Amino acid sequence: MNIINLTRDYDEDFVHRVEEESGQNVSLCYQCGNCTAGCPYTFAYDIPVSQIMRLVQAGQKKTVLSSKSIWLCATCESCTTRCPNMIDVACVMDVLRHMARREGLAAVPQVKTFWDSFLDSVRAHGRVFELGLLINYVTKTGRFWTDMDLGPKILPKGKLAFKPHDIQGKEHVARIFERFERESNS
Amino acid sequence: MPVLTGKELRIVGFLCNWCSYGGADTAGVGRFNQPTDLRIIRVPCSGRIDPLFIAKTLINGADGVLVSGCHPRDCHYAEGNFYARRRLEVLKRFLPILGIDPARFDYTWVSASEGQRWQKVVTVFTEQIHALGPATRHENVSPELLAKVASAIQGGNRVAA
Amino acid sequence: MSEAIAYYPGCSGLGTSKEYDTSTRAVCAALGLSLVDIPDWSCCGSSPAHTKDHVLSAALAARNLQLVSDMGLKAAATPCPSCLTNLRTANHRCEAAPFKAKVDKLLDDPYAGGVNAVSVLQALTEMVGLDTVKSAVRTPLKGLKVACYYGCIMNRPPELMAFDDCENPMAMDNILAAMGAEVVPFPLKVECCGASYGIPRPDVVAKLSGKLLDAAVGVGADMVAVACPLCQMNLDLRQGQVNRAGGTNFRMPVPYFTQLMAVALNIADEEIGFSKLCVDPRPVLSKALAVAD
Amino acid sequence: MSRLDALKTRIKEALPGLECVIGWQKGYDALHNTPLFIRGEADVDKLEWGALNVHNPAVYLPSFAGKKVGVVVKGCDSRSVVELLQEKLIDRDNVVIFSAGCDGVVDIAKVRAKLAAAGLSAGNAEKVTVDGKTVTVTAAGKAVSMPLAEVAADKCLRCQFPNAVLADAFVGDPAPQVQAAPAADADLAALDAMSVPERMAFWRYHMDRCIRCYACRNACPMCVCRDHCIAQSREPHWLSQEDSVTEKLMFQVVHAMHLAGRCTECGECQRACPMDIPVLALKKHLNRTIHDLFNYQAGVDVAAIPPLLQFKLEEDNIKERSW
Amino acid sequence: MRIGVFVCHCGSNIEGTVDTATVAKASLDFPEVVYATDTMYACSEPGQDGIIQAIKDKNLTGVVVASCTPRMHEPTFRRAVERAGLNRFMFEMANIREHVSWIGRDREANTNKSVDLVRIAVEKLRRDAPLIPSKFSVNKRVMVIGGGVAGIQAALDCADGGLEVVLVERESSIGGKMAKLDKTFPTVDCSSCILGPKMVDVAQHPNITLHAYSEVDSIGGYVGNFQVQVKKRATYVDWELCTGCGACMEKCPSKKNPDAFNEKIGPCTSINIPFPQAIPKKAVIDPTTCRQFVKGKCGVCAKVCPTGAIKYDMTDEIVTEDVGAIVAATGYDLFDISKVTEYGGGRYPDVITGLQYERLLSASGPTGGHIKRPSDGKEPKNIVFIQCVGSRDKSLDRPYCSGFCCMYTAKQTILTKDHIPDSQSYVFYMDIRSPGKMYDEFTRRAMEEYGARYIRGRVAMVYPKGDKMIVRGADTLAGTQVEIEADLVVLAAGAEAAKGAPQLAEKLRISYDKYGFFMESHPKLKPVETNTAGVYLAGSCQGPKDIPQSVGQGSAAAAKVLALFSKDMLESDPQISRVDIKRCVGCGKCIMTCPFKAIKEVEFRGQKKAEVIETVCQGCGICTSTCPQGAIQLSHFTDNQILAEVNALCQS
Repeated sequence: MNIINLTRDYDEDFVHRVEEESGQNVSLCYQCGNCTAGCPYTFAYDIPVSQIMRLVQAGQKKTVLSSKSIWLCATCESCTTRCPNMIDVACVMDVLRHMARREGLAAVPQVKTFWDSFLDSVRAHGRVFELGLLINYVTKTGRFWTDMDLGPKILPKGKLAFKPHDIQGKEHVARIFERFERESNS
Repeated sequence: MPVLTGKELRIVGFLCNWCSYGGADTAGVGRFNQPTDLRIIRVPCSGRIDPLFIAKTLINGADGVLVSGCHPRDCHYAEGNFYARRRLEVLKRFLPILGIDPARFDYTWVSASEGQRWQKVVTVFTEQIHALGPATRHENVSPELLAKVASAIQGGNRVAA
Repeated sequence: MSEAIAYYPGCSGLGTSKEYDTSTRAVCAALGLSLVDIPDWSCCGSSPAHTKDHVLSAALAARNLQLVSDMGLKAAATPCPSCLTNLRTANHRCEAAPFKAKVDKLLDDPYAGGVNAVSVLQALTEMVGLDTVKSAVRTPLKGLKVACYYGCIMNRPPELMAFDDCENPMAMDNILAAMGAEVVPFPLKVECCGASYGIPRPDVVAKLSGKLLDAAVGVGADMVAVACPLCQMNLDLRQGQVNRAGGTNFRMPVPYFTQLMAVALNIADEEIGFSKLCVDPRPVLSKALAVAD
Repeated sequence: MSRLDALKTRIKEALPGLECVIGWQKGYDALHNTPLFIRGEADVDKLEWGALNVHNPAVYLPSFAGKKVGVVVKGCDSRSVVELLQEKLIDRDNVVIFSAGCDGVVDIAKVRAKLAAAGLSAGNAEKVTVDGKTVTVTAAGKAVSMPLAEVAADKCLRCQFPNAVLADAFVGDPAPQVQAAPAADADLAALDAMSVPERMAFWRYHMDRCIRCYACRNACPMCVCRDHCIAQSREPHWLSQEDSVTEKLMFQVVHAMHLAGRCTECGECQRACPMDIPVLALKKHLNRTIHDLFNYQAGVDVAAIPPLLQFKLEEDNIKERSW
Repeated sequence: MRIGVFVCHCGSNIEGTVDTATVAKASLDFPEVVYATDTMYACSEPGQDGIIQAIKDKNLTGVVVASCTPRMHEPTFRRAVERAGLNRFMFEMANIREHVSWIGRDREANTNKSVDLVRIAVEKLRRDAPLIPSKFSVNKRVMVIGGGVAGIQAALDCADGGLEVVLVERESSIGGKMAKLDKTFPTVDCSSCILGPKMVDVAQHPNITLHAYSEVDSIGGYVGNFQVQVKKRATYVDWELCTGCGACMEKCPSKKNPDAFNEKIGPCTSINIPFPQAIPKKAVIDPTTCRQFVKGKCGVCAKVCPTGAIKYDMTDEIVTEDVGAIVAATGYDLFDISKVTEYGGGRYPDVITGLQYERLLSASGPTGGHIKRPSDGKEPKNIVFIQCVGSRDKSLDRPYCSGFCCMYTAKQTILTKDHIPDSQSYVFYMDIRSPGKMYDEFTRRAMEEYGARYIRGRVAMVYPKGDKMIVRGADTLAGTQVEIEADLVVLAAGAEAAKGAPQLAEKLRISYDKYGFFMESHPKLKPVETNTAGVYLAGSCQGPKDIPQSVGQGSAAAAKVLALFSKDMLESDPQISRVDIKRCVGCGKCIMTCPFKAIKEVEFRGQKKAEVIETVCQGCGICTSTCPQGAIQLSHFTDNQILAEVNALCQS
């Protein structure tokens, strides 16, 4: 295990950024563990959410932003709902993902790819084109076996469209993304 | 030397002994930092505060007046703050007709246990007074404004009689 | 009887949750709740948007809220909890002027604000009411044991969603009970099913959804009624994956609560859309109803 | 029988049991009526009734405390009597109230202006007759007629109480209510239209003229402190003798606040002011506030408790600030 | 006047951020100040001696001390100036510690502000007048409100001290929460065995009058002379006749009512004596369930009662008790566990409170001392205890630590092992709070000797699966989620203020905090006094307390009452209102607004005037701000004094 030198490795700016972007006071956390106790994803996490909170308090930016956990949080709000100190933990997790993206980190790349594919689909059509999204995801990740088993189940139901439902205002939606990129780069 | 020029404004507080003065003490015991402008006059009960004290303080040039008593129903004397609430509300609504910004006066309730609330009240109120800036006294109305209003009056304002 | 409300079906309503959309429309029409389609609505951004950026997420949602405002309506109903969360979050965050200014910068025209978003479940509860629902029943769901599963974000966090109890919600239970069904107390009503990790992490979904199906069997449910397209997909379409991963043998029908309502209201089969589900609820349903007779 | 004759009859009947009856008589010139203290039957015939009875005779009542007196009042004056009774400053058993319907009284300043417009001086007024809605003033041999509505006191234009709210002897037919009273008081509207700093300048402008004669206070029927007014006492010592706008305005604030919930807007303070300072506006403003907050109007109900001498656990209209 | 100003350093408490020497020097410029100095600790013996010496040496006639809050040391300094021969009211304080040095670090601003505060104190002092207290007699009876262990102790100590005591208890028996406990920590001795004798002493003490099943209706008067109206609720049983034989309970046909004494986990009859050791041991009928009341016919108890004590037509009765002091000992209530929906308390029968568990453990409880879970009566093997339910939780508006739950949970794990040797207890905790003699050792024993498994973390949810309760929590030390299949879940529900506590506080005219706990006069130095003279506190009504602390406070409150009653006459505070008869116009506005009826109308030379009743006036000053001509002035807070302060601030 690594020894953390708290005098040297405490990243004050990181703590402030997390607090500012999430609007949460992380020092309210007294490590009761209720978030971890309720989190359905704890089994899949590399660092349980209460320890993520602890590491944020401790200013351990690198450990936090390179964790898998922040990509596996589904924002199910169990932690936020039950926190005795009314910290919006799910929002903190969201903000950590934002920061990881900015740092170019994605410890569970296929999750990020799936989300990106989803947003690409929205950007292109104004709405999600479900089949297109899946194909895009498979192409990007090379995980061609994804949900192969489900094809025979769902295709006969006639629910999945083979063509996107483009909306008239899709240009507006695309402009939202363009402006967002411009704002984030400026 | 009293008001630190450029730093402080003259803010006068009237606090009841049992709740709010105690609340300010609690804030002190808790070392809850506050702006230094406020000067507190201790009275036994908010019901002792004749609204004319506040009017006089403001007319005589204070920049702000803050009154605080026990929460309604918690008055040490059972009813003082109920009378105070009516009288202070009437005064607050009276001030603007005299040419005094009603935001220069506020009244609230802080209990002896509410040190943090007191800190907040003082901080918010002091910031509010600083946002308004130093008060003008009737004596010191600018000649331009006086001339403007005087000519409006002489020009047939009915109130001039 | 009740005023009109804008209707936001959500992207899946055009695809994987078509039957949720058709049954919702049919049920609301039967109960006199007038749903008005939002012209040219776009995707709310769902989870992928908020995991990327909160302003982007709010802008994608706000475009739709503004469309509702343009219709002259004050509220929109959506069947999908994920859409609901995004629309409500956008509204909530836009109450802070600096945040709203950032959102407006991304939009063609600034969002006027003040459009409320509610779930179809909430609209049925508050705008139609249990009494009306009860009196409209034609075929009571007598003898049918249903576990009501609300999903993780329908009621959470309570400060934002402001509807029903966040730990033990009852709105769906009450409606299906009014329809004559026997609702069984389901302890994992708000536990997460695995959400959108079906594609990138099917193992996670298999474990979480497996737990839910196990609990539903444990409380003796004939079927699990759901209110979320993603939950439905994980529990129904992926039930095979769950069984394979956990060595189980679930065959649990997972209809939308609106489909069950539609049955009770004698709505036409094509609008109910049971055929679009993987585990067909009809055998269990007819058996239960027959026994009850 | 005219209202005046009817009043005289009733007063004559009651006079034997009374120390005095307060009313009005012809004054030092034709335009002014002045207070009359009827002590014997001979005095009764001096009584006047009509548009020149501008004074509020209620102001004299507390000085007769303990003695049984009569008072002749207009509708507005009667509210002062009610207020004095309510505050137990006079005893109901010791006061007999005579009244008749009132069609309004004149504002001498307005009459003066009308005469001036006709090239006449009010000082030369020889005769005044009021006939229904018309006032005719003869000055320097020339008669000038003017509609009462144009020279009536402002308060009469908005009068809610042309008939006494409380009377032992009300004679004649009641006077009609004022039709279509202006919604807002013009004095208040003018002040309302000003910015807060402009109002400060307004009072600075007016209070500069104050000579601290306290005529406003002395004319006020509700200023019952009399010799003990805190404006002039040392114990307590609220005001200094300094001739500053601050001190002069402070007195007006004292006066107004002491009248909060008690003032009936008889207007005597302003009428009495030799410097034409619009001091009534402060009281009107407070009355409006009291009405907004407590839905209360002074001088209409002897049994009411003034709003600042009572409270409710939950106030209906006070919304306290949250911090 | 010759005024001396003493500016206190308070060690570094004031001097650290206020230049006291400068403050003293500046004070010399104020009118009538002839002497000013700074001093290390004004309140210390040398500090007080310095003030006394200066009064004598400089012929001072008034003193200002600038130091801490007057709420702390005003009485101290008043006594000091009195020792030097001045009237104690020729003294003022400037609060430059709590209101200056402790709330900001800016030395220049603080020094400057301190000068201002001394200035207004001097201006006020210049208008002070000597005041002489008057004396009044004391009614040496005391009322204790609440018959839990704190109230019992206070009542017994007062009674043993020779005072007449009136003990008022809301329930039909005294004993409070302690009577419901099976054993007590850390000694594990039987609760009713140690409380029982004290309860009997109360019943038998010749000096104690007990009003059980009674509540305080209203309180008038003041220290030394309170009048308390006590409402004796209708019991429908004549207690003069009732022998407590229990024949009525045996025959009562309505047997399935939730038993309040057993925390509703067992049934009781409509006519009931709550427990065998009840004091008084008298029956009470619950009219909401009794068939005679609900259905209008039954009358079984009346038939079987051997003494004919049943009185269905009984009504509430008000008795008036005159007392000189009051001890409030109204205890606490438990946090409502059903508010924590995720634990299922109230929904799942096998999720219970710690106090309910005590009843399961108790031999006099509904299961006769055998631990049987409520749902199916089975003996549980795996028992999960969850700590901090309704404590240390901001989201539930209960941010405070209830203090005793850690200890009673440890005790319950030990008792569980004693009752069911093959059981396993699990305790979810956040921190173990066990400061107290033998307390921490006790919690260690629970783990080391009794094998209780302590898990550091909260529980997120409890839900049924089959006949088990699944408890899902976190082990934060291991950094994992954990699940336990429990047979019974015991929630350590936190303490909250007793129901009705704020309403009682209003009747007593004492303060209470935002949670409803009564406020002591000083958190450290006056823990059982209140800001209302003659009213004292004991036990958990002031904040959560365990048994030894409650008993200690009961004794402390009794000592305070005995000290108060050691004098035959009390001095009234002379800071009361006085009427200037020349200025009074007899309008009676002061009489109308006085909350204490302390002003009466008198005739003076044929004129109506107001007159203050000295011993009744409490010194609030509402009359002073009501009187338009300023004819009634509150001594020590006169218009002129406050105006002088205002003027000093506005002109400086």
